[in-house]
Amino acid sequence: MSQPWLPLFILATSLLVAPLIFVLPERAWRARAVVNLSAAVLKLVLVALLVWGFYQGRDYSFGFTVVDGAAFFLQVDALGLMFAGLSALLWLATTVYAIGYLEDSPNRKRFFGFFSLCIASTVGIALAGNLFTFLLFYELLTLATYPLVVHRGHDKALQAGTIYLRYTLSGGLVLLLGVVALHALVGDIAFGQRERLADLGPEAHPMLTVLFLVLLLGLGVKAALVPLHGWLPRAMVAPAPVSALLHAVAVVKAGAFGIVRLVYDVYGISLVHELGLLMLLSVIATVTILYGSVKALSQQELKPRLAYSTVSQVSYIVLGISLFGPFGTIAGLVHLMHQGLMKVTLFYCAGNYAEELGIHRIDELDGAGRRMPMTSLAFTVGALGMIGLPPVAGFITKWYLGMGAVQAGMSWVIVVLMASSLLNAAYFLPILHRLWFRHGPAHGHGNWPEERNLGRFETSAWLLLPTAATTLFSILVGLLAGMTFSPLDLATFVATEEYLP
Amino acid sequence: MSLLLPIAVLWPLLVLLRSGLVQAMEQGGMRRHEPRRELLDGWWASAPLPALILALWPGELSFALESWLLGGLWQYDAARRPWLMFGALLWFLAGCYARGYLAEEQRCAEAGDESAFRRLLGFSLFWPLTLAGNLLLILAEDIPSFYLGFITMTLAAYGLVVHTGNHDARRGGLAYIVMALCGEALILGGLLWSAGSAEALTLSELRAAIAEAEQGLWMATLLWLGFGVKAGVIVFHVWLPLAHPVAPTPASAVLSGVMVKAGVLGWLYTLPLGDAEAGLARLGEAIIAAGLAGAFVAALLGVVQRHPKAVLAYSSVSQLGMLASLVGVGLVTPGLWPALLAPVTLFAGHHGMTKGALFLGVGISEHPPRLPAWLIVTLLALPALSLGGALTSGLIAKGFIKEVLKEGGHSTLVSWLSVAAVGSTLLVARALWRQWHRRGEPALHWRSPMLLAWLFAVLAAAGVPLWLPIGEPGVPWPPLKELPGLLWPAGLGVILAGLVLLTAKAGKGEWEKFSRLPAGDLWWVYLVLARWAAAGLTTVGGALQLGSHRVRASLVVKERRARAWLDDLTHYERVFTHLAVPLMIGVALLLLLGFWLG
Amino acid sequence: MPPLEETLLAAGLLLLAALSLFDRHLVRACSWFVAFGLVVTLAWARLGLVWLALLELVLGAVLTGAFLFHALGVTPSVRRPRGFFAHWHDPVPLTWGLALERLLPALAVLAMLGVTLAALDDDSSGSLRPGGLGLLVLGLWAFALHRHLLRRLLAFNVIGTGIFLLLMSLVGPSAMPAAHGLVVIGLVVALVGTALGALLVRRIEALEWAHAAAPRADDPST
Amino acid sequence: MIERLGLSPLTIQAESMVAVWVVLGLPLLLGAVGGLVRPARGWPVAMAGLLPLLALAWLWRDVDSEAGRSWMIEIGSLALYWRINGLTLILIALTYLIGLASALYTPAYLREDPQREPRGQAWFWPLLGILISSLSLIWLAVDLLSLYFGLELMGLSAVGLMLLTGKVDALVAGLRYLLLALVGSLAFLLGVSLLLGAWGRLDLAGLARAVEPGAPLWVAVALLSAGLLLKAAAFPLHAWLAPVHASAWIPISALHAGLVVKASFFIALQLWLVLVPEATVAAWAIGGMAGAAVIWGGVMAWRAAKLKDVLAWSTVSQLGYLLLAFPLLIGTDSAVAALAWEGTWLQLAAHGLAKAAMFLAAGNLILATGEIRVAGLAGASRRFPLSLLSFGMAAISLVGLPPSMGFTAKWLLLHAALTGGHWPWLAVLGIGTLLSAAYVFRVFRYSFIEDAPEYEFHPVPWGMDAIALLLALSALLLGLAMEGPLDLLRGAGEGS
Repeated sequence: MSQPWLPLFILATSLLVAPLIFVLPERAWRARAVVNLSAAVLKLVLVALLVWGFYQGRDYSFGFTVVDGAAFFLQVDALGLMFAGLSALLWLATTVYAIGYLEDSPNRKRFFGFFSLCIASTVGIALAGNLFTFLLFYELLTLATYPLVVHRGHDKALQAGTIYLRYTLSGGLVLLLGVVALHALVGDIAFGQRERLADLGPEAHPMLTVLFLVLLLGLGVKAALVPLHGWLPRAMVAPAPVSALLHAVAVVKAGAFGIVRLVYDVYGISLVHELGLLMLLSVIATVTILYGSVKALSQQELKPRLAYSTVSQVSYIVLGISLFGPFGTIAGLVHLMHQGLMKVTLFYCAGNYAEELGIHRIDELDGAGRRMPMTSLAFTVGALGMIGLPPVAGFITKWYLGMGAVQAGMSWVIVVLMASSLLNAAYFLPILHRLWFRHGPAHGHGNWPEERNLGRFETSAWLLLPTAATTLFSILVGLLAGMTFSPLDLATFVATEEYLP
Repeated sequence: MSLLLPIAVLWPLLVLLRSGLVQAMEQGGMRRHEPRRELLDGWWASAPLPALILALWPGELSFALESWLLGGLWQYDAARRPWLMFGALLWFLAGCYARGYLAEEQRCAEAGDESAFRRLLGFSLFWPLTLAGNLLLILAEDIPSFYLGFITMTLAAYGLVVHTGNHDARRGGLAYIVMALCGEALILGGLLWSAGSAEALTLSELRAAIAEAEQGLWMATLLWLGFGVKAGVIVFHVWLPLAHPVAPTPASAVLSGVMVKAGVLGWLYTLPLGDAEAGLARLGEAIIAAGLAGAFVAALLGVVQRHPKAVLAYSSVSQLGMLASLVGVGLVTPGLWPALLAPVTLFAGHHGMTKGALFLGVGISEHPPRLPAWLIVTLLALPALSLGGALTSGLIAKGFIKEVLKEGGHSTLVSWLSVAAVGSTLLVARALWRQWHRRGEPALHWRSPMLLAWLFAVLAAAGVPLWLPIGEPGVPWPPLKELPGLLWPAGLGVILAGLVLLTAKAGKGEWEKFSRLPAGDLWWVYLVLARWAAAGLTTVGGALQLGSHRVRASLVVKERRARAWLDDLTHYERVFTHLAVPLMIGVALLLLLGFWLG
Repeated sequence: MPPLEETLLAAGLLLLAALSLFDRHLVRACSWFVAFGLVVTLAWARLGLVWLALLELVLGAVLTGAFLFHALGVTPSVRRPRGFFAHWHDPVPLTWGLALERLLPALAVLAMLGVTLAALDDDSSGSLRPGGLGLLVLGLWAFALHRHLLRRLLAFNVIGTGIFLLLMSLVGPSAMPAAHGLVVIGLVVALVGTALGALLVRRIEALEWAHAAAPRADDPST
Repeated sequence: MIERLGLSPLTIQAESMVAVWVVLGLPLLLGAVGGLVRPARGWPVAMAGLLPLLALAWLWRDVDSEAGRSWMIEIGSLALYWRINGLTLILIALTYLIGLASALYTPAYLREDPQREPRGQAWFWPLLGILISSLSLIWLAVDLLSLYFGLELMGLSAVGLMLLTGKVDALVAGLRYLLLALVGSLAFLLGVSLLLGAWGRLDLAGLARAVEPGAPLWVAVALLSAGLLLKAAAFPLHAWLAPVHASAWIPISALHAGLVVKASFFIALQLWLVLVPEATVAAWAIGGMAGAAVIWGGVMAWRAAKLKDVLAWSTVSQLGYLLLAFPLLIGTDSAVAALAWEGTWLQLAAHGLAKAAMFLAAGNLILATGEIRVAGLAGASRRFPLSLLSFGMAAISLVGLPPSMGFTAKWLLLHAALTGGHWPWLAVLGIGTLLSAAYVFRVFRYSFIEDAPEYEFHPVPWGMDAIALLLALSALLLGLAMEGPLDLLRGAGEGS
């Protein structure tokens, strides 16, 4: 039985909230907060309902023809569900965070409006059932994030916004060309109809290879694959919640998710393997991982360091899917969730430091663990997770990546993992050392750059609560990875579906 | 009863949580005017007690947890029992000792000294965390839990090493953490590779996997090196002499007594020792060679150290080198391993307890109790001689090992080990000598927990063969006729030490020249290399940065030029305005041409 | 061999058109244009297209002429133009090189039409067709050459007339109603266009005048 | 694709004739009434505007039942040929929509405009009526005489509307426009004359049967096309466009950019499909012009300093997309042509709606800030979010980002180009997208500046914003709901 309305409702919760927010006056922050939060909670509930229904074996799909040969098609599968769940969860957390973060700052209406649109597009990307629909929301995401990136409105932000657009619009164009070409070749392919391309036979392989590269180029911009990553560190000028969302779910992840879709649901992993493109993917991912880490090491400011860390980490997903075998798949998919949780935590923390103490540079963090223990603890958890240490979520990824690498016969990937772990440690542990073991203003040496006492606790509760929640989640999904409904479980489910048809 | 397993691991964490909460309440509440609560109270010291109780449990336990990581499986069996027992015991003793050792800081903290309070708080939090990690790694059977325990212990111990926060402590901490992380990376690589090759989730599967895998040699090498960092294999040993002297004495004791044993435990857990199919004999030979080299080199380096704890650290390196060579035997002669496991365990337990007692003794010699000096010296010398293999547990352990090795046909190794024992004796003699030099004024009350813990440790160390449950056949007492063979290295060591002492007395200045060698030997080489590498990287990075800046700048210039060019181009718009009609006719002609062409 | 009067008519048309397009004196040029319109009327009448002749007389000659003179600001009482038409000559100096260059498009159109007419290959013997072609070329040349708005309007009218003549010479009797319709619409459009242009020219001139006069007003010395 | 134009067979049905006359005449009538009454408020206009919409609905109901029809009207010995089909209906509906929006916008605009010209108001309404009627006639007519009449009427009324501001630069630009429009009509007339002379008929269906390739046909079509392209502001004949828009009234600019230039394009495309359906090389030549238009227009829009100039140049650029219809429709196989056919009309509608919305939104911004430069928009996003939002949504369609109509149109065009293997047009579409993004986001970039000096500003009435917003929304959201109208386009010729 097909129930088309639930995915539509889920899309609508954030899509329709945007005009509502635009209509509310700028000063009605209370009403806006209520609207935002209730929509976010509603979406989470609906997604939970969807997950439940999906496990019951219900089929949710919705579609109509837009033009001949291209349909708007929403469909729910395990992979999309994972991504939708992540975005719904993080939307709630980030909304709470943003309400606290943007207190008393101008243009909040605009911010929250586009913020909702941004999430709507992300959920759309998650639920998209074919490449056309995916493209639709993918481009919408670019548009919705631009006002968020330039939100501050100063020169640097505008510059970053311009660069962001240059990259993403060009990428979107390339993607559009690729998708159109695919349509011209075989028509509309719903995600999961892998046999369509495989049936074309070997004479179509050169064409398919070219198309794959074109599509990869288009998606790689958002996924920040080196050398298409230039926009990401610059986009750091955006407010912290935006960076958090941008890095954790929205933009970067949309690109990675697109690559996952491309490899598994459009081409099918066996076809990609047959075309010999997995090696290329893994090499790109490796270069990105190492380059991102090295660049992160040379950053002196907190957010750019985190940004380069994202460049590096998102490629774990690509690396995972490039390892031919169920473990690699699981690694890639599960990292989609894990990286989101951990990175969002780190960005929340960076935002907390900036808001409460005015800290932007790493060397200003000396002794901040004393002043802001909760935040610093959260940061520690996130950082350890990024290095890939148990029990934080990152370990699970690394474990499966390693297993997948061996399974795929690419043992050299393990060396990459080791190097990446060391590099991650090299740029995160000094921060932790500064936080906890150095003496700073909290010990009576010097002053914080710009201290504001935002709340009864170490900082405003609006900021602290989401941080704590995502921290807890990042630990729990790692520690209790074996539980049903955990990301690992979902990823395993997807992978087994993929490999045992 | 299998709940005892999680309780043993979780109890330290609960203790940690309690300390954290107490601290948070003190910070949050407006209770600053009241005296601070005691941080290292009885509850805190009780952290290893459940583990100790578990170690006394006679049966075997297993505890599975589906949803834990990738499927948790914790086991408590005969092989783990001795490790858990001496580990938990030493942790407990060191904990009690710490309450006395840090009493001064405690007083300062209660009086309102912020920095003392911070240090103490850190100690009170990192101690149980390290303990929990240590216990978990002993009890874990699934690889993720094992790795979790190992990494938790490693990272948390950093907090213990840098406790004092001074320059030396930071340097020691740096050496510790850098080496530890290199080790972690190697371990991770080895674990992933070997586990991936057979989709293994438990340690026993892992061993089987390595034995079967084609590249088993490389996996085993990675793992051996990775754990070797912790176990102080020569070349990787540099952190020990740097970290031990700066850590608080109880922390040094557990570091050297238990935590470095985690490396040995790692070898035992992951290497396919005793598996005839494994074909890792060449690795085994390399291990034996490296172990013996470590034993000798560390002895040579150690005797010229000045800080007693540094000397003891080198002694640990030396002893662990011997232990490593025994592990190597397990790979070279797999058939011998079942027999060798018991003496190895005994040796590890003996070394753990004895080294613990020795380290605790350093604190005692710095703050001697009000007891007769001869008694203290005797008590200090007892574990020292034991370590040299002359008395009690050391004698028995060495005898046991020799017996097994001789039966297995490794007489050469026995001789080498005996020679190495001379070095060990020299080292402990040097340590005692340095302790004597640095002895403090007797002040400690004889009922202080510090003293009691030490006394208990000394006694327990002496009696390790009596209580350590190493397995069924039990510890064979060396027959009397073997005694000379066993005792000569210690005797030779003592004599040599005496000679050196006399020489030193004769010409003081000459001796000092030798003592210039700083602790951590190779570390300084590494540091220089690292500096060079860093400088090189910085240069390269700077050049790249400059290059990319240049490229970017030139791109910006080009873009500006392009824009200017475009702006210029807009002037041509006038042409279109003026020539509209001719252009129209031109278009018509063009189209006509097109039609004509087809 | 076309009848003599028709040839004369065509030649007169061409001559008048050339005069109205290239006379340097604007009022005179407009006058020549009115004369040109009258001759066109004659031509239509000669072809037996009485209605067309009448329309041409009213629209093409009288009203268009009136608008042109209005644009110049010339009325029966005021004989000299004012404002920026006070200088009588074309603002852009004419040189032979420029003139030849601007002749090229006109010649291109001529060539195109020549090819077409040759291909159509009907036995038209009237001199209207060469006359029309000539007017077309003259008008196009003038249009490309002149920058002066009024002259361009004149040129436009001449081209239009040329096209009408050409059209009438081309169509057979069956298509005559449609051709009539086209010409009538074309005439009206030409008139409206001229009228709009003339009014615009006047308006622009008035505004420019006011604009130029404004700063002068507050300076008493000039 | 010629069958989709619905040229034949001839059917005569009286009742739909009435509806057609009502649709054609009502705007004229309302325009005359408007000229007399000169409404100062929006609501009477809205009430009156309902009437033509009702008439259109009537016509739609009459025609929708079948694929389309065409018929002959005899006036004396003159025979005129008209037709109605899905395409015509969509275009008339578009005309009415944009016309109505402009009409609704005008009273408020004139109230707000500080430099209004009271004399102009009286002329606005009749001219608007004439313009809309003539446009409807152009969509309907399939003989060259009616088309000539409609074209001239439209051109002259458009010139008249453009001149209403009465400012010097407007007049100068208008005069140039007038002259070029007249020259364009002359070229058109010359071409028509040649056709008439050669084959003696003007109805397209008849011509389609009668014509044979050769110099007369080619010269005639070349002249016709040149004249029409001049009127359609196709590169390199676009020079008159930007100056005209720079000083015209905003609603008139909206109407002009949205509809008027497209009428010439429509006629040209129709003629090509009928007369020279296989002229590939010439079509590629137009494709080359299209590419140049896209690039030149985009670059000029990007570098333009004034907001209105940006929009005007973007019209030049977007017309380039439309011109791609020639190479994609002329002489291509049926699969490519089918896609390009839909893409072209969708692009026409998308650009019409989006550009009209953009002009209206830009007008709001200009009125509110009193600044005509793009740089004057600094900080506008905080002060006039609604206007900027309308502008933005329309801009999305212009750039061709989803889910707008522009995207759907671009999708179809790209699909057509790829299916046919026409790589150059892919490049044109790609470059056009990037350039349009560049000039659109340049405007946004300014609007997001936070530390801008506070200009004097007064917000415009909400009604003006609402009109722009509705148009923009339709451009943005209809992109996904295009299957119905496209079906109408497809079904247009299947009756034959």
